[in-house]
Amino acid sequence: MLIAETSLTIYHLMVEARVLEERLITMCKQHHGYFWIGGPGEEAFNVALGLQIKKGQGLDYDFLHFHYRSLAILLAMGMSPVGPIQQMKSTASDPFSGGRNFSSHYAIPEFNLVPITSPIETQYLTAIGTGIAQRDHPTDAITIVNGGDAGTAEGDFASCLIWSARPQQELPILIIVTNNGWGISTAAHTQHGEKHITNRGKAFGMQTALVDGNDVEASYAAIGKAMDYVRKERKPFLLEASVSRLYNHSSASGANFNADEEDPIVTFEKTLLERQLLTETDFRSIRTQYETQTRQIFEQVITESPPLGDTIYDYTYWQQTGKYW
Amino acid sequence: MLIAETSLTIYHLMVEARVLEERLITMCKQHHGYFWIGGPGEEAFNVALGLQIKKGQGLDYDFLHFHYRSLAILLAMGMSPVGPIQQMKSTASDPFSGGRNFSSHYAIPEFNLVPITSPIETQYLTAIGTGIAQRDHPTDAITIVNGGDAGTAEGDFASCLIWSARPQQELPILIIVTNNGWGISTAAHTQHGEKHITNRGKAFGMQTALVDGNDVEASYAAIGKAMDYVRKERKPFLLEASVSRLYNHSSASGANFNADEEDPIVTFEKTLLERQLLTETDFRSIRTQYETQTRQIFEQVITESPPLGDTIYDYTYWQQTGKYW
Amino acid sequence: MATVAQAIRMALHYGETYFGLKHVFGQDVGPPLGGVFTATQGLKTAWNSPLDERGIIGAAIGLAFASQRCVAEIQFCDYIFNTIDMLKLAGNTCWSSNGQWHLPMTVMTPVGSGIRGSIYHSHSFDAMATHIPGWKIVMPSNPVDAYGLMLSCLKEQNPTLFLVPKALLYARGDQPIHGEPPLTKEGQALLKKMIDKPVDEKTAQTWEPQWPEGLRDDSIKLGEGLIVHEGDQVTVVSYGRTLPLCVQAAKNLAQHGISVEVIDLRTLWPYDWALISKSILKTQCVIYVNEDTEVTNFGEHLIRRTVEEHFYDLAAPPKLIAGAFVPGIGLADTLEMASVPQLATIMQGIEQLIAMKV
Amino acid sequence: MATVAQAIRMALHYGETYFGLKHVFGQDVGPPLGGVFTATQGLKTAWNSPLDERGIIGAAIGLAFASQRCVAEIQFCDYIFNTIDMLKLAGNTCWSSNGQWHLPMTVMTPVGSGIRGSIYHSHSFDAMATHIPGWKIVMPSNPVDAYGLMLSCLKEQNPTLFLVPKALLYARGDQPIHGEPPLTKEGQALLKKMIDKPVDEKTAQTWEPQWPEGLRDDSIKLGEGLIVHEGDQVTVVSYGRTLPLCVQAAKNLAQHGISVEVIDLRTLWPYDWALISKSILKTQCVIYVNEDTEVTNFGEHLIRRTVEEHFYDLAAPPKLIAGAFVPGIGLADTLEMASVPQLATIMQGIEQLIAMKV
Ligand SMILES: Cc1ncc(C[n+]2csc(CCOP(=O)(O)OP(=O)(O)O)c2C)c(N)n1
Ligand SMILES: Cc1ncc(C[n+]2csc(CCOP(=O)(O)OP(=O)(O)O)c2C)c(N)n1
Ligand SMILES: [Mg+2]
Ligand SMILES: [Mg+2]
Repeated sequence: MLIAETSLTIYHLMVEARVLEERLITMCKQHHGYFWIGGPGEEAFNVALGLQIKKGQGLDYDFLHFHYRSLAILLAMGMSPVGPIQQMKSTASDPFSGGRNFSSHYAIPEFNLVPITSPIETQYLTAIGTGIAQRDHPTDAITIVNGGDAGTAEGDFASCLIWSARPQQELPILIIVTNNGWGISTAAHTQHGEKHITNRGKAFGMQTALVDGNDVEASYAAIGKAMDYVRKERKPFLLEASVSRLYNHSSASGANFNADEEDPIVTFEKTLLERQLLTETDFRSIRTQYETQTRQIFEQVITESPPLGDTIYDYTYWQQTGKYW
Repeated sequence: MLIAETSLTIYHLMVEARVLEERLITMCKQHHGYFWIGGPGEEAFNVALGLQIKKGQGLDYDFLHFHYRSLAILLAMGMSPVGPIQQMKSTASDPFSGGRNFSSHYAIPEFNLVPITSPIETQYLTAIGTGIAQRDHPTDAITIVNGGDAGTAEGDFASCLIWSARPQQELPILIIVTNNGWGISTAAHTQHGEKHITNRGKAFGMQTALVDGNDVEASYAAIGKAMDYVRKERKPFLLEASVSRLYNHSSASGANFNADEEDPIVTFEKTLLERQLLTETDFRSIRTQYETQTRQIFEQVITESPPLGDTIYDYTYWQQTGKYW
Repeated sequence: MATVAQAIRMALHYGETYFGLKHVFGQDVGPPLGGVFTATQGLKTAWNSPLDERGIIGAAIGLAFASQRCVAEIQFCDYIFNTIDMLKLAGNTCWSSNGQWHLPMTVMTPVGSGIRGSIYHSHSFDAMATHIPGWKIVMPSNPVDAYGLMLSCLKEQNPTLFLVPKALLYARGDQPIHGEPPLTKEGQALLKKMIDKPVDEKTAQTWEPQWPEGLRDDSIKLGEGLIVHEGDQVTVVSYGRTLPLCVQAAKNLAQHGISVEVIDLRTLWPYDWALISKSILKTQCVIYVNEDTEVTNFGEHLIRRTVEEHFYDLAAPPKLIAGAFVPGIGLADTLEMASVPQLATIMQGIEQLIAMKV
Repeated sequence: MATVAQAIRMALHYGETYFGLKHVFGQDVGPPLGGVFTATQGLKTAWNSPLDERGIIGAAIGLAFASQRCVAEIQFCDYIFNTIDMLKLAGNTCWSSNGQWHLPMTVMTPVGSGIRGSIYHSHSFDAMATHIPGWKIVMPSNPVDAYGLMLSCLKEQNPTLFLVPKALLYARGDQPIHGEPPLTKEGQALLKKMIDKPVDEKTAQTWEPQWPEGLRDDSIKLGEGLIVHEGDQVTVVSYGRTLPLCVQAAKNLAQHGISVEVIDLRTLWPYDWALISKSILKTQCVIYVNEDTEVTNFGEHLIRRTVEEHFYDLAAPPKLIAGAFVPGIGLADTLEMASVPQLATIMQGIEQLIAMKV
C-alpha cells in the first residue's frame, strides 16, 4: 500500500492533470486552439510513472520517448502547467514548439524528453538509440517509451523489441503500451490476434507484465518493479497497461466525456475515502484549487502573442535564424 | 517415408537445381553476367515445397511471394531451366524481366509467382493482399511467402503476422522463413533475441513448426502438414526451416563453396543409398545428364541478343511501349 | 451540390456497383467512422485495417496481383512517407516484369494545408509522388473532378494515386454530378440526408445510405487538364488547394483589366503538356502554383520543361509559387499563412510577372 | 593514392580518434565484413545492426538525442525509401522543438549507377533528399573530398547525409590526403597493406589496421562547391558519378577549342549558389548534370533558381542532363547506358548548348 503522503501527491497530480486537460479541451472548443489530443483517463498510470522517473538531463537520467497522452507523466515530473496552455493557444511563448506544434506535443531537454511527434510509433525507433547510449554508459538511468495499442501494428514496435533483445546487447528500455482498446474508431479486438500485446515481448524472452492502469496502487507497484528490473539488469521490459479513453480520441472525434469508461480519479477517490485520507469536500476543494490556477494561467496566456510569420525558417538548423539559403 | 518415385523425382530436381545454380555461378565468374544470388543448400526444402504447391493462375491456385533463393521451388513446379540462364545473361529473351533484373528475380504469372524483388521482406507485405483475396474466395488455394532469417528484423515480417492473425479475419498464408543462420556476413545469433523465429508466430496464437530443411523427408512432411492446415482452416501457419548456405551470400561475397555447411544433396544421397533406390554411379550419371542439358542451354543462350537501349521505357505502364511523355 | 468528400463517396459507390471495386480500406475507413473525412461512409466494401501504412500498401499491391480492385487509404499523406519503397515497388512492378504483371490499384490520401493541421497534417505529396515512376497521379480541385477522376482511377490498369486536397474536402462546386439532387439548399440537405452517416451514434448503427439513382460513368480521362479561366496575358497552372485561389486571383485581376488564363492540371502525371504549351504560346509567360515545399518541387520540373521547349517564346521568366522550404507548417495562423501560398501571394506573383513582360 | 572507400575509412578513424565518434553501424558494417564496400573496415566503433533500415535511422536519431556521435549506414540507398518519414523526422526535430533539440548525426549511403547494379543497386537519392528540409547533404566525387566532407559531417551539429557514388568507391584521385603514403604504386600498395582488411579470412580475424600517422583535420566546409575545370563558354554543374565525366567532357572539348567550366557542387544542400551564379554570369549558359531520374529532379530546382535570378543573363536556355524517367535501371549494358548520362551524352549536351548560344 502506498504511504499516505504519496497517495495525496498522486491524487493532487491526477486532478491537476485532468483539470488542465479539460481546460485545453474547452479552449479548443472555444476556438482558442485548433486541435486537442491528450490523456484524460490515463492519470492513474501516468502519474505513477512520472513520480518514479529519474529526472534530469543527459545519460545519467532517464530518456523519455513519449506519445501524445503523456501530460500527467510530465506534471508528475514537475512540468509547469503554463506551457500546455500556451501550446494550445499557439503562442510564441509556447515552451515546447513556439506555437508550431499541436497540443500535447511536448519537448523538454531538461527532462530528457525528446520531442513528442504525431507519427504513431516512431518513438519506439528513436528509443533504440538512447537505449544503446545508456547500455554503454555506467548508470542506472534507462530509456522509457510509451504509445498506444493500435500503434503496435506498425513494424516499428517490432523493431523496438528486436533491437532491445539482441543477445549480449540488450537495451535498458522500459517499453510501455497503454492499451485503451481503441485506435481512433477502430476497436482493438477487431485487429489484434495476440491475446496480450505482452506476448510479443515474451516471444523475445523478454520480461513483461500486464497491469490495470486505472488502479493507482497496482500501477505504481508494477512500474516500480519493471523499472527496477531495467535499471539493474540493463535489459528491456514490456509493460502493458489497460487504461481509459475518457474524452474520445481527440477534438477531431468531438472530445466529449465518455461515461462508459472507468474514471481512474473516481476509482482512486474511493480508495482515498476508504483509507480516510480525504473527504468528498476535500475532493471538491482540490479540484477548485486547480481550476482556479488553470483559469488564471489561461487568462494570462490568451493575452500573449502568436509567433511572427517571418520566423518560419528559424531553427531549421541548430541556432540558425532567418532564411538561410 | 516417401514412396520411391517421389524420392527419385525429388533427387532429380535437387540435382537439376544445384547444377543450374552452379552454371549460373560459373557464368557470373566468367563475366557472362554481373551478379549471382541463389539457393544452393536449400534444395531439400525447396523441392519438397515446390512439389506440393497448387500450381496455376488466378485465385484458385496458390499465390507465391518469394525471395531470391527459390530456384529449386520453381524447377519443381516445372519451370524451364532456360529462363534463369537467359536472365543471368541479361538477354532480351529473359522471360522474367527481359534483361532488366538480377538473377533469381523471377516473375511467372502462369504460376501466380509475383515478381521476386531485391528489397528484403517486402514480399511479406504483398502476401497480405493475395491472402485477403483468397480468404474471401471459396477455394483451398493459399498464399505462400518465403524469406530469410535476418530479414525478419524488418517490421514487414511483423506486419504479415499481424494482418494474417486478425480475429475472424485470419488469412490463409503459409509464412515460411528459411533460416540459414546468416544475413550476408552477420551471424544470426548476434541479432536474434527470440529462441526461434516461430515464437513470434506463437505470440499471435499462430500454428507454427520448426523443420530441418536439409532433411527431404522431414521437410516434405512438415510442409504437407502446414499446407493442409492452411488450406483447410484458412488460417496462417509459420514454418521455420533450418537450411544451408552453400555458396556464401552471393557473387558479391565470392560465391565459393562452403564445405562447413551440410549439403542436403549429399545427405539425401545417403538415404537413397540406404534405401537402395540409387547407386553412386546413378548419382554421377544424373549429375552429368543435367550438366549436359545445362551446358547446351548455356551455349544457346550466349548467342542471344541483349535488349535494345531504346526499350527502356517499355511497360512502365501496362501494354505501353516507347517513351510516353 | 455535393462536397468533394461526398463526390468521392459516390464515385466509390459507383465503383463497387459497376466496376467490381472489392475493397476500400485503411485506418478508420470502414464502420463506424467511414473515414476521418467521411469520404468512405456507407460503402459496402469499406473496412478498417490495422494501424500500419506499410501493410496497407502491401495489401493493396497483393490485391492488385490477385486482380481484386481496391482503394487503399493512407489517413493523411503525412503518414505515407514510410511507404515510399512500397510505392516505388508498385510503380516498377509492370516494368520489372517486362510487362507481365500489372497493378490495378488506387491509393487515396488527403494532402496539403488549409485546416491548421500543423506539422503532421499539412504535408503535400506531389513533389515526391511525381518523382516515382509508374504511377498515374491525380488531384481534383472540385467535386465533379473528384468524382470523374476517381472513376477513371478505378478503371485504370496501373497504380493510381488519388490526392485529395484536405482544405477542399467539404468544398462544393458549381457544376452538378449527374444524378445528384438539384444544386439548391434543399438539394444539398437532401443529399446529406441520403448519403451522410447520421451524427447520432445509435441511428448510425442501423443506417443505410440511399445512393442517388442517376449516377453514371462520367469519368474524366487521366492526363487531361482544363482551362478553368480564360485569359491571354499570363498562364497560371495549378491544382488542388491553390487552384481555387488562382481562379479567385484571376477574377480579382480581371477587374483591373488583367487577363489571366488558369489551367487546372487535375492529372499531375502524366500531365497535359499540350494544353500548357498552347497556353504559353498564347500568353508568353507562365506561373506554376502549388503548395509543396519549393525545393525539388514538381513545379520546377514544369519550369524545366518550359525553358526546354519555350525559352524563346517567353516574354518573362517562368515563375514558381510554392511552399516555403521549411521542415513543417507551423500551427499558429501567422506561421501557416507565411508558409504556403495565399490568395495575396498569387495575385502579387501574377502582377509582378506581367510587369516584367517585355 | 587512397580510394574513396579508403578515404572514408580514414576519416571515420580520424573521427573516432579526435571527434568523439562513438558508433559506426548498419548492416554488415562491423566485423567480419567491414561494409559491403570495405568503407568501415578496421574501425574501433563499427558494428553490425539488425537488418532493419527503420531501426537504423531510429537508432541514429536516438544516439544523437543522447549526444553520441554516430554514422549510420544504409547499405544501398535503394533501401532507404522505407525510412523517408524518419529522415523527415530527423530533419524537423530542431525546428519542431523551436531550437531546443538538435541532432548531430550522419547517415551514409552508396548511391547511383555504374556497377551494373540493376533495379535495386542503382538508385539515386539526391532528388528526394534535397526535398527533405533540415539536412545537410554532401556527395563527394574523389577521395580528398570524401575525406574532408566526412570530417565536416562529423563535426556538424545537424543531421548530415553522406551520399557515396558507388561507381567511384574504388576510384583514386590525383590529390593526396595529408598523411597517406606517397601517390605512387608503392604508396598505394603500402596503404592497402596498412588499412585494408586481408582477404584471407584467418589472417583477417586477428588483423589490426595501421592507420597513417599524419592524418589531420582537412575538413571541407559544407556548402562550398569547387571549380574543377575552368572555362568561359558554358558552366557545367555536377556532383558524384557524373562529375568526372563532365571533367572528361571538358578536357575532350578543350581540344576542339571549346571552353567549359565545371563546378563540383560537393554539398547539395545548402549549395554554393554564389559560385554557380558567378560562373553563369561569366559563361551565360549552364547545364546541370546528375543521374537521378529527371522528373522532379534537384537539377530542376537549380534551373528554376537560374531562371529566377539569371533569366536575362542567359544566352541559351538552361539545360538538364539527368537519368531517364524509368522505373529502374535495367541490368543489361544497353539498358544502363541508355538510362543514365554517359560521357557522350554530356559532350553532346554541351556542344548543343553552345551551338544555341545567341
Ligand atoms: C503513422 C501514423 N499513422 C496514422 C496516424 C493517425 N492517427 C493518430 S492517432 C491514431 C490512433 C492511435 O491509436 P493507439 O495507438 O491505440 O493510441 P491511442 O490514441 O488509442 O492512445 C491514428 C491512426 C498517425 N498519427 N500516425
Ligand atoms: C531492404 C533491404 N535491405 C538490405 C538489403 C541488402 N541485403 C541483401 S540480402 C541481405 C541479407 C539477407 O539475409 P536473410 O534475410 O537471412 O536472407 P538470406 O540471404 O540469408 O537467405 C541484405 C542485407 C536488401 N536487399 N533489402
Ligand atoms: Mg488505443
Ligand atoms: Mg539468412
